[in-house]
Amino acid sequence: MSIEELYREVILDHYRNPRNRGSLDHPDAHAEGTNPLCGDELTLDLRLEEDRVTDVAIQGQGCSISQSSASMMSQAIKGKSTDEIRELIATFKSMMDIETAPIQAGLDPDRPGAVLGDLEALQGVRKFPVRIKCANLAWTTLEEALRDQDD
Amino acid sequence: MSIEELYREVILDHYRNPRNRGSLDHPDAHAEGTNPLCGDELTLDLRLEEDRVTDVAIQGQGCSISQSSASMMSQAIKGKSTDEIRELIATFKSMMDIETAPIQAGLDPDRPGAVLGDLEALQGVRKFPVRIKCANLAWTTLEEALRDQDD
Amino acid sequence: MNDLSHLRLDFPVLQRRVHGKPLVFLDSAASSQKPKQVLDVMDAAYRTYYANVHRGAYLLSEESTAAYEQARGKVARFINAARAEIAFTRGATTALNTVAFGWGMDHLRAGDRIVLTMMEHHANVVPWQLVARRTGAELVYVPMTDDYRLDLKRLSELLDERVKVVSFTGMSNVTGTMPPVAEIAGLARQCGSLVVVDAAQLVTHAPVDVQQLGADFVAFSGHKMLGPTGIGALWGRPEVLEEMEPFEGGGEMISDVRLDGSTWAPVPHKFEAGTPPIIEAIGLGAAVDYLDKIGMESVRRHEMELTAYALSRLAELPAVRVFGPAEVDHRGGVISFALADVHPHDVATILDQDGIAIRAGHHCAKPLTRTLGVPATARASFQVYTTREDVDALVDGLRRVQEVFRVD
Amino acid sequence: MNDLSHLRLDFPVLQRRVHGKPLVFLDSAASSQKPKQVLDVMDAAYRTYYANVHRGAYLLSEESTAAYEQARGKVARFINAARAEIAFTRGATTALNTVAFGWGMDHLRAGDRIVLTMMEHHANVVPWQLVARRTGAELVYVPMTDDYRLDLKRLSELLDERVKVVSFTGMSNVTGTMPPVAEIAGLARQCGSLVVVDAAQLVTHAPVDVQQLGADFVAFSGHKMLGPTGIGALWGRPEVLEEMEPFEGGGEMISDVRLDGSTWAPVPHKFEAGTPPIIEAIGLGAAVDYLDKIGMESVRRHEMELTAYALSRLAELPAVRVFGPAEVDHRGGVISFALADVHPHDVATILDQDGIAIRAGHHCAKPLTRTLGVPATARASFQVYTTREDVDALVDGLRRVQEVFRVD
Ligand SMILES: Cc1ncc(COP(=O)(O)O)c(C=O)c1O
Ligand SMILES: Cc1ncc(COP(=O)(O)O)c(C=O)c1O
Repeated sequence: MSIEELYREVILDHYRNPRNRGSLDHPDAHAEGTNPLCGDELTLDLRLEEDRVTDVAIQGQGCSISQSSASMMSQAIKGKSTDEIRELIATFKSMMDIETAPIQAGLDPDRPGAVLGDLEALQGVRKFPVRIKCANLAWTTLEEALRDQDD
Repeated sequence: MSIEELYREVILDHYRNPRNRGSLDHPDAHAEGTNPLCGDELTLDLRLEEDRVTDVAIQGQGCSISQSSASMMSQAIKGKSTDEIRELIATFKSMMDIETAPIQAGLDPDRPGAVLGDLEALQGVRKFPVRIKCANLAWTTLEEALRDQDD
Repeated sequence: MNDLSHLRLDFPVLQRRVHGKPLVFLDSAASSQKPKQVLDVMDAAYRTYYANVHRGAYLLSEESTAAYEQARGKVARFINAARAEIAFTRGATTALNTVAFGWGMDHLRAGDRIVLTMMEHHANVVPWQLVARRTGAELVYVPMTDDYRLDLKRLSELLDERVKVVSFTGMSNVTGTMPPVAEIAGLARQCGSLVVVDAAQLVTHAPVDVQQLGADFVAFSGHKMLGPTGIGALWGRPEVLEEMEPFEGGGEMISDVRLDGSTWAPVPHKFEAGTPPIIEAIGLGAAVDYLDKIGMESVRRHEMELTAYALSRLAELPAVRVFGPAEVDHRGGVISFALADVHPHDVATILDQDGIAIRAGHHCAKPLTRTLGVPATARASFQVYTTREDVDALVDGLRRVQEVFRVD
Repeated sequence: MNDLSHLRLDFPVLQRRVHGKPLVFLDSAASSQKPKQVLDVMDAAYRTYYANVHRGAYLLSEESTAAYEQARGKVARFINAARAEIAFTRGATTALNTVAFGWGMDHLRAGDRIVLTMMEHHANVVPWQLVARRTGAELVYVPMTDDYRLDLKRLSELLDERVKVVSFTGMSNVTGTMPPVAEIAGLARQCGSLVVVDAAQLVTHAPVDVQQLGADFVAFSGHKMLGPTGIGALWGRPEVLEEMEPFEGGGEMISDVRLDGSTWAPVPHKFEAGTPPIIEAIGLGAAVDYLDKIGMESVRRHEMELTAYALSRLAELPAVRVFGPAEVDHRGGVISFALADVHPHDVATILDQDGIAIRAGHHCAKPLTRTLGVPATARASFQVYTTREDVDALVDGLRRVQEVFRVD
């Protein structure tokens, strides 16, 4: 297994040029996530209109995996309904599940799924189990934000 | 090495029939000793007249070694001057010193010393190093009582 | 007959000779011996993958962390708990101090009562005394009955709204008494008290299921259950662990440290300050595997049979007086006794010359020893590797003590 | 050149291959590897004479007790102290908590000041925060200078009669900084303050002589100095140990236990509640023997040479920025660094693929990491078994990181 499978071009790009960076005034949903063992931190603001994410802003610091995952996520959820987002979360999580991933969600490397797009670049993380929590940070924070919005 | 070398007749006799048992009213010197690791306890009262022990009383509980050592000590010091007692303490302690004992104080088993009398029955304790502190308890308490009297 | 004698070969130290005689080890309640299955796991861990746990960004640290956390899972399963409910500590003593200080300092005040029993080990007395002194709470001790059982009638009379803690041993390390833990826990919880079980002996002598005990905390040590020294565990009910303060501060137990204050890591890490006893936890996991393989039901059966046998053989010696319940279903394999007027230290010294290792003293339970009216007791205690032959050797040895001390 | 490379063969784990590559272990500051001389002593103890210590009235217990107490003597001699001045603890963290709680709770009050430094490990911050919260004392932190040294000028300005404790590390586990301990202790004692030295790193990287340090307490861990996990030590000035309260209550640390209170055993047993980490202490004794045989002067020389070499080799990579003093006589063999904009975790993961083990994170020193202005650092750290080849492998590995991340 070569290290380049983990650090793909698109990941480095999102790490160095994070999308949707910043914060929103009076966001409709907000959450903060940390990975206490690594120190990675993430703040997520969402603007929602009629149950659809119209804007998203992210702040934080951490490794290329956690930060690129957040950046790609921010792109993937913009414009989506919360139901679609929940589906996306499930698909992403099952991709990150070392046990079930390859056989689920059309994630067979030979049959790339349609849903995740760029995010599929994070597949390589599965081979580095301790880094999975880095890739997941943005997504657990997103779940938290959706719960925040429900309240 | 047989166990009978440790538990000699005279030791069992002093254990079962301890001499000078009890306490003195208004003793001139008093000390309490404990062996925290075993729980052995000893209380020693001395009556002194012109620097000479005229009466001694002992209370306590513990194993046959600590109690017989105390009983034999009480007999040995009665009537002796404090200087003689200090000498006796030194002789006893050197008998109990595993490193120096055999060559000191006339304690070569073939040349029994004159000073200790019955107390020489405790020589066997040397072969049971953990029990040496039992044999010594009465003597460290005695030293303590002499210091008490000095104050 | 539930024969475990084949296990003896797993314990290297049992091949030892003492004063020229084969070792008869009857001091397992103080600390058990370790099977090679445990020793080999620890040694191999140091030789092949040792590294500090957590935070590691390299393979050895991942492997160490996985082994450490797997051990936590094993210990949890052993008492039917969840992984996050187990905090590793240095031993039962530290676990009990963690509860007394971590819970007690914030929840006890003047007028509150802490109920202990007369048969507690110092580990379950002194921490409460220290906390009582700092908080003004009061200690109350439940007495024993004449047949060495816990006086449940007195206990229920004592239980009222002033009682904030009931902390008691699941099995006495002196009399072997096993009080009915679930029943006591039920009574105590009814009056709103916290329930703490000192399971240092219990956990290695009988099956323990925290779901059935009804306690809030259960404390035990690795070294008494075939595991290494330097490790123990505190099980806590999740809600209670959650709101309780940590006992020690340091690395690994924090979520954030700022100059003016800190926040805590999630349970159980909040209670594991600093580098934990890593290899010791892994060794304890191996000990649990070993006990699981025998089965704790089988361990208990073995001990009941052996204890019954020992009690009947000791009854052959009229000079021997046993301090403990006569019925083996109320007691474990720990037998304290007196032999005529011979002091326990003398008993132990004479037995030692025959290679027989027993303990003599107050067994870190001075209040109990005082109640028994003796300065000390002699104690023989059993483990999975103890056999009838060991008991026979003890009885022969005691006959020899009688000879030396001329006891009829 | 002070060549210690022959020692490598003593460390079984160094034969390990990782991801198909030979292991290059550069995380010794988190925990050191253990020589077979230490592992063999521990394993043999369990296999031939293990029993609980103290109170034993039989041969195995005598042998265990003797080995345990001999280990105390070895540790004492290692830092030029007396045997009774060493209390065994679970590690440096427990040792520091023992001081903070055991001494602090009775001696600190509102308005008092506890002086720490910005480069402390959480083990020397959090216990003081906990005690400050309970006593009302205030924490003050001495800053670092621009060249990663302790700001002694600020320190002496801070010292006044309000200062009751000065507690600081003898060697930073992040920057490697070694402040002048004796000088600081002298200043602090002049204003009547207690002086506590966190020697968790210092003790394994340089000779320590408590007679010259001028401290009241010195704390350290076994697992960082070639010894096992689960053990550490607290050295204390005898007068201070004498009057200080114990931290934990339990067996072995008492002189008497009555229902209404207890009295303490003599120092150091007062601080060793319950069954101690027996085999771990014996293992630490063996580790001290091993270090003594090399000689701590020689260890220090080896590390200075290796650190100088590593700093010069790292200087070949313009993208690498080292956080720590440049002069090796003010620092030990712990090198924290950043590589361009690559996050330390990514650095560690890429190095791990080449078998190179370094640590990435805040190293349990969040206040310090914040001061450095980075979320985390990468850290390579050395021990007696570390060689120039290890450093060369690190530099090659970092070149590979630059390739993967396209750093020029
Ligand atoms: C400077 C320093 N102090 C204290 C500690 C805490 O030591 P332990 O985790 O062994 O208790 C460490 C170890 O990480 C350290 O490096
Ligand atoms: C009933 C009981 N509780 C607590 C303890 C204390 O255990 P440790 O010394 O391992 O901390 C013991 C061990 O002697 C015990 O028998």
